[in-house]
Amino acid sequence: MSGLANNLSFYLVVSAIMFVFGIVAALSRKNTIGIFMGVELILNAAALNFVAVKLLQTKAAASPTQDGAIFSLFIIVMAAIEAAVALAIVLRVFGVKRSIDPDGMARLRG
Amino acid sequence: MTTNISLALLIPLFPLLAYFVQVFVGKRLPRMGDWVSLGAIFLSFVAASRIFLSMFNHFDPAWVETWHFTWFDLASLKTPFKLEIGVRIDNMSSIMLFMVTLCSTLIHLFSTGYMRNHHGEPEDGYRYASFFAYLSLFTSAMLGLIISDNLFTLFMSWELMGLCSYLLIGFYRHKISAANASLKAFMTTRVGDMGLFTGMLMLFTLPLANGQALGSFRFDDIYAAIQSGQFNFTIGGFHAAAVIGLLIFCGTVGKSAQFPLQVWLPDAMEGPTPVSALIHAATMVAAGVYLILRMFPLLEVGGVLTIVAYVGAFTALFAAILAIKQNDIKKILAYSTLSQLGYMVMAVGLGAYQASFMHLITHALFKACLFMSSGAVIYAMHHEQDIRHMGGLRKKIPITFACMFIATLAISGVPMFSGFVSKDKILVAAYAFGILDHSQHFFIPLAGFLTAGLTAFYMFRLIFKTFFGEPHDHHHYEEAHEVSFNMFVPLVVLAGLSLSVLFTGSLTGGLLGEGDFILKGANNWFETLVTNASFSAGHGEAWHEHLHHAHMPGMILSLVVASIGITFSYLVFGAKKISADKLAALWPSFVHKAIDNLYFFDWFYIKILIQKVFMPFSSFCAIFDDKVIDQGAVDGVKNVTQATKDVAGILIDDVLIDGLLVDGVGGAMPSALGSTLRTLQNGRVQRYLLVAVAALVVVLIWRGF
Amino acid sequence: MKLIDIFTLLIGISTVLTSSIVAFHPNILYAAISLTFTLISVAGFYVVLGADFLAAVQLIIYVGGIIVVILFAIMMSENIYRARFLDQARKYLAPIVFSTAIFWVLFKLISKTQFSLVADPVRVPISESVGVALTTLYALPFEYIALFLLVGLVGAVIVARPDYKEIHYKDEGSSK
Amino acid sequence: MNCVLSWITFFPLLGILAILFVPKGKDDIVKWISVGVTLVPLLLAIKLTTLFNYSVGGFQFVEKALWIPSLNVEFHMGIDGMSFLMVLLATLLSFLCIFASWNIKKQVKGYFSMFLLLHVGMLGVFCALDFFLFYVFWEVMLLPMYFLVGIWGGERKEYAAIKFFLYTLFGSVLMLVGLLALYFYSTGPNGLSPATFDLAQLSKINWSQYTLNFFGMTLPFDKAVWVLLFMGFAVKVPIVPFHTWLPWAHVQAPTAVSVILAGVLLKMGIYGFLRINYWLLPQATQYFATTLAVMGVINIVYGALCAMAQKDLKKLVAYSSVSHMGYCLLGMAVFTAAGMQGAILQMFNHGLSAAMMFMLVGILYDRLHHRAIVTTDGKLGFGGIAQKSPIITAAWMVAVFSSLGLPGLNGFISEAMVFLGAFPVYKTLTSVAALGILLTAAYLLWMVQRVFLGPYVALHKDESGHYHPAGEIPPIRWNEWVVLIPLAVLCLWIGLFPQPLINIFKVSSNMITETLR
Repeated sequence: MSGLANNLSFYLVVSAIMFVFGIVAALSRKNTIGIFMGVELILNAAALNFVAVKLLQTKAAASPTQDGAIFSLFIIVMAAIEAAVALAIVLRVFGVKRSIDPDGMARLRG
Repeated sequence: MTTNISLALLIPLFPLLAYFVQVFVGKRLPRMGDWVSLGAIFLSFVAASRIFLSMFNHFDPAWVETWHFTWFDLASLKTPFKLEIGVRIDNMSSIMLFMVTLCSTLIHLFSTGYMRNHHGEPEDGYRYASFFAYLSLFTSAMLGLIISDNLFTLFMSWELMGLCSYLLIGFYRHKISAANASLKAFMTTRVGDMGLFTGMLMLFTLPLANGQALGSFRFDDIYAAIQSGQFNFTIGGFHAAAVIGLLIFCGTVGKSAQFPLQVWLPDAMEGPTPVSALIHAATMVAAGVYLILRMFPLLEVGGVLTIVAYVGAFTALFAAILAIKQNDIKKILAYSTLSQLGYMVMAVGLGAYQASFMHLITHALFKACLFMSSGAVIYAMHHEQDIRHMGGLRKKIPITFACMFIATLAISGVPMFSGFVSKDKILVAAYAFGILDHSQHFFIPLAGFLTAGLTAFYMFRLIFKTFFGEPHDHHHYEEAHEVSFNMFVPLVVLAGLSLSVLFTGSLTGGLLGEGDFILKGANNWFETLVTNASFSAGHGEAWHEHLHHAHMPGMILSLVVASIGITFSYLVFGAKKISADKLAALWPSFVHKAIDNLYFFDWFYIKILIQKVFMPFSSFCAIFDDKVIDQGAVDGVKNVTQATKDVAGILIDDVLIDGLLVDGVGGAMPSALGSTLRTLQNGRVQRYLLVAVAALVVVLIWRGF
Repeated sequence: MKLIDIFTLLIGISTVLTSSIVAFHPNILYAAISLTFTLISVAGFYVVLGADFLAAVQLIIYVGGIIVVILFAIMMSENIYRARFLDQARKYLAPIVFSTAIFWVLFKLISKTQFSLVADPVRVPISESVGVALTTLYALPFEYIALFLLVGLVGAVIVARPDYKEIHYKDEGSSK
Repeated sequence: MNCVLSWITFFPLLGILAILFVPKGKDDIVKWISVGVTLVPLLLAIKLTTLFNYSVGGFQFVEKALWIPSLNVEFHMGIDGMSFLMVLLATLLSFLCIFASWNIKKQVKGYFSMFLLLHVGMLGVFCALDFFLFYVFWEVMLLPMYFLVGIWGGERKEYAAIKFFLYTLFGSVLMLVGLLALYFYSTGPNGLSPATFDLAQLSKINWSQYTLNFFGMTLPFDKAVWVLLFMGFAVKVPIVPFHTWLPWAHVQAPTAVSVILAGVLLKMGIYGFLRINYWLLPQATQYFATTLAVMGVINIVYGALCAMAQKDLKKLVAYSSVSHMGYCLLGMAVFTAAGMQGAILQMFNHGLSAAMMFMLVGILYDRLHHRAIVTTDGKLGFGGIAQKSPIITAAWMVAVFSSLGLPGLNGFISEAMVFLGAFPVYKTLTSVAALGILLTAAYLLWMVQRVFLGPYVALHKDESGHYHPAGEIPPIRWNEWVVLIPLAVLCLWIGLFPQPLINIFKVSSNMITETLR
């Protein structure tokens, strides 16, 4: 084991912590945007794992293409779409209800 | 199928057709279709007369024509089971058919007047049509009962009559009392019917002495089995025929309103008066007696005749006592009916089935006359039924008075009238049985003779209070007028039929010896024809011997008690030589209390048995069902599930049902979803996520991490 | 310990701290700003891991795009002058229990697994190889995600668009 | 006429498909489509009466195909006389119920789709000859029922629907265990290979040769499985301790669903007993016969007593169903020709009269918006209806008297048959059951007296739940006529000429009886 920067477990643990905080945020936030931010954390944790494994794990590193980076790229694009749509919905709901408490959206009619 | 059988099949069919016509198009026909019912029953009457004449042509006690077919057959190769039904015409049913169709025709005719108001318009619109529909259905059922050659169709007709009785008693349906009375009548008779039905089940299914079940309800098969001694086995230590016979007798007790199920008949007077005449005096209540006449051999073999006699005697005496204190004209007649039915049942119990049947017929005719006369009085008095408000009516409604007087003479047992002949035969039989033969049963003749005296007394009380003396209600009195043609013709016909000569062929009932029979070739035709050679001798040879000896003393005694009754009644109510109040004061107060409360039967049945025992028990069951089984056991289990709901409940309800089934199957109804599963599925995104995470944890841990 | 290791450690600490603020800070605005730093930290990780192109994308799209959109959303949906950004989460218990459980499971998993690590990882710029891969092997997914992005953006525009008809109708109704 | 049973069973699926494409708001089209797709199975079933061979006890119109090869599950359908009678009943009532639900306003498309799905489940249960298929149909039926009660029901529909669901699920799960036990043991020593769900093959195995070990106890296999299956069917019948879902479901369900529930679904329990328990496990059936008879008598008397105390009209009718199903149990527990056929005929008859009664309760409810014989504040909720609506009253009378066994109407025939069959075997029990006749008359006529007779005091319940005196009661509408007339005519027809109907199931019923005797 040569140094922290080359220690895969470190990255994995940090991303696990991010993931867990993301879950906590998504589950406990009273604000829809808060939930959304939690989801962003979860996505970033996953993306980080991809890149770390690609660089440091033997079999993954042997692959000629940059798979980890491409998957992370896709995740970022997904996150961008999600952000656009989710925040549009949030604004729309707020316009109707003057609140973005997710429990207030339990009713499906406007 | 002989002519008579075809005719017999037609007889109940005509009124049945009339029923359907009346039900569906009755109110659209001219005159609300009363002529349909009347015409139908008249056709039946014609057919019945044809059979009646054919009976005279045969003039053979053993004359019988039967025809039957298999109604339904459930048999497989190994287990035979079929139900045969059919028609049986013999002397008894011919006479009965004639009587019922005649009475029914006259009562239909009477109803065309009675059920209209004084301007000749039908009362209460279409109800007039329904009235005739029910009458037709009733007549059809009664006639079906008479021609039945088996207990099964007899029972069916029996129940149908119960239905018609129910509908007709409750005919004035805006009255609570009428509704109560109809329910009471149906339920009380149904109690008896349960016994009858159980008896029928035993008769049909129990293995007889030869090890085979009878497997038939036909009278012929039953008689054959009785004669070959197949009923000589025991049920629970008792003679089989006795058990079955008594159970069947339960049916009679209910239908003919015998002690202790007599409570319904007086209340049944809530119905229109023609109904009281037809159903609750002339025909339906007599059907109970007809049943035990049919099943007489079974009762005889079982040796339960004495019990039957006691039930009849009790009913006769105690109903007569009740009749004395009544003031409602119809109630008096109702108790008198009870009492006379008691006579008939008593006569069957004494083995004098001919006398019983004869009394059935004569009673039907004169009681129909009495009821319709009372109906005419009520109609004339603008629906006033209390005899204390009447008086002096003989001048206003002379024809009605004459008819009612004749019928009263008949019921009181005055010679020359039909009641004398039939009642005399019963009393003679009672005398022979209770005094000469078995002196320990002295109660039966005692009750019989006492009742005869009381009958004369209360019937003449009715006559005196209604038709003689001063009018008590001048307003009604002035308005009273003789009823119309279609209402008094039936009275006249029935009054004419109350003459004894028609039944005995003799003006004096053979009192002066064989020579005075005026209808040649028909000497004492009734008893001759009804006597059934296959019925054995009631209470044995000695009894027959005694019967002969009893003839003269019995007749004299009955004449004496009747004249005492009439005289006494005249003194009290006619001439007013004796004060009725003082007479009443002679009796201790508990007697009055008992009579006023109808011997506490109604109190016991309704206040104790139903309200204190039965209804609380039923409520207990319902509460038990709701609180213990439903909420305790079932919801208790559900509460356990509730406790684990956060994990498992949500998982099943939200994820499985909601996600898979509903979204999968019923995607077309999102808002419906919301309302159904609101309690389970709250629409909270975070909760879904929580469940997903929880599931992930569970899965991971379960996989061994 | 080399410089890069210290750098990595610092980024790690920063990530954990800022993401914990995202999860727990009652003020949603602070959480959003903290999320910015988390995302910058993740970009730092990408740099450490030699994914230069990805780090750039992370900074441009996430920090430059998404975070700005989030902040806008917060500003527009909450009344800024009344400082109602407070977001006290009500139910921490179940989320924390489950999250801890998951973390524990993940940690056990990571610590127990024997990774076969590359002895000397080569950190070379990846932009070129990513570009080649996206136009050759991953061409179809790339097109697909592009289409997806387009649809998502158009959808977002439609959803967020104010309903003029409704407003017009309402005005008519109130004027009566 | 190939695959006629499949046509009868699955034809309504076409209706569901068609309904999905009906544009919103065209409710009448949805209703007429439903009428059409239920009429076709009815006509097919009636056509079958001419093709059916009445002298054969075995299965006819058999369809057989391998469905799931890996489990040896077959798509095996066929009818004998008994199931044919049930097919007739179910197709008839489904057809009539479309008219009974004519004034459904809410979610019309969803309602009728669910109803047609229910039809598929019911008919499938009566036609299936493969236990797995039977079970699948059994469960298919559960789902639409749950929604029909839960969405279109009354005030406490969710509670009723959940109760129904949990009860039935409880029964089904036990049944599933029994089903699997039979499946896995069917390969046992001198059994079949491979394991099968085919009822005909399962019935050939002598199940009493196996034993089960259950927590150290050694249980006879057939009796244990009998009890498991019994629980599944007992919930549906319902037999007394498992019956409390029924009043709830009935009271909360919309009219047509109550009609189907009473008319067909309850019969499926009895049908299940006869088809599965009696056929596969005859020795266990004989062993439990007395238990079954005792339960039947308890059902009769207890149901009647509970009905007596009910203050809700529909609950009263629901408990009367519990009571009437007792006659079926008593009749089939005795293994005599009359008893068994009486039980089967009683199923049909109760299907008619209960359907009619629930329809009539619905008719009153539509007009007065409540069902309380006695309201919560102790007043009569109805009273003297006969004066205002003689036609409704007349229809009630037919239903009531058919139900209480008045001769000339259908109920009497089957009850008399049951009693005639049961009396030689269980004398005391049958005599106690005869009390039921009395009690039935008592509660029904008492109800008639309070609701229809006496002075006119009928109340109307408004939206806010307050009662106030009702004015005129609207006359019967055409769709209600369509439901009532066929039922009334059939009641009368069976009461007078039962033999044609008896012929349908006579031979197959006697076959069941003779294997058990």
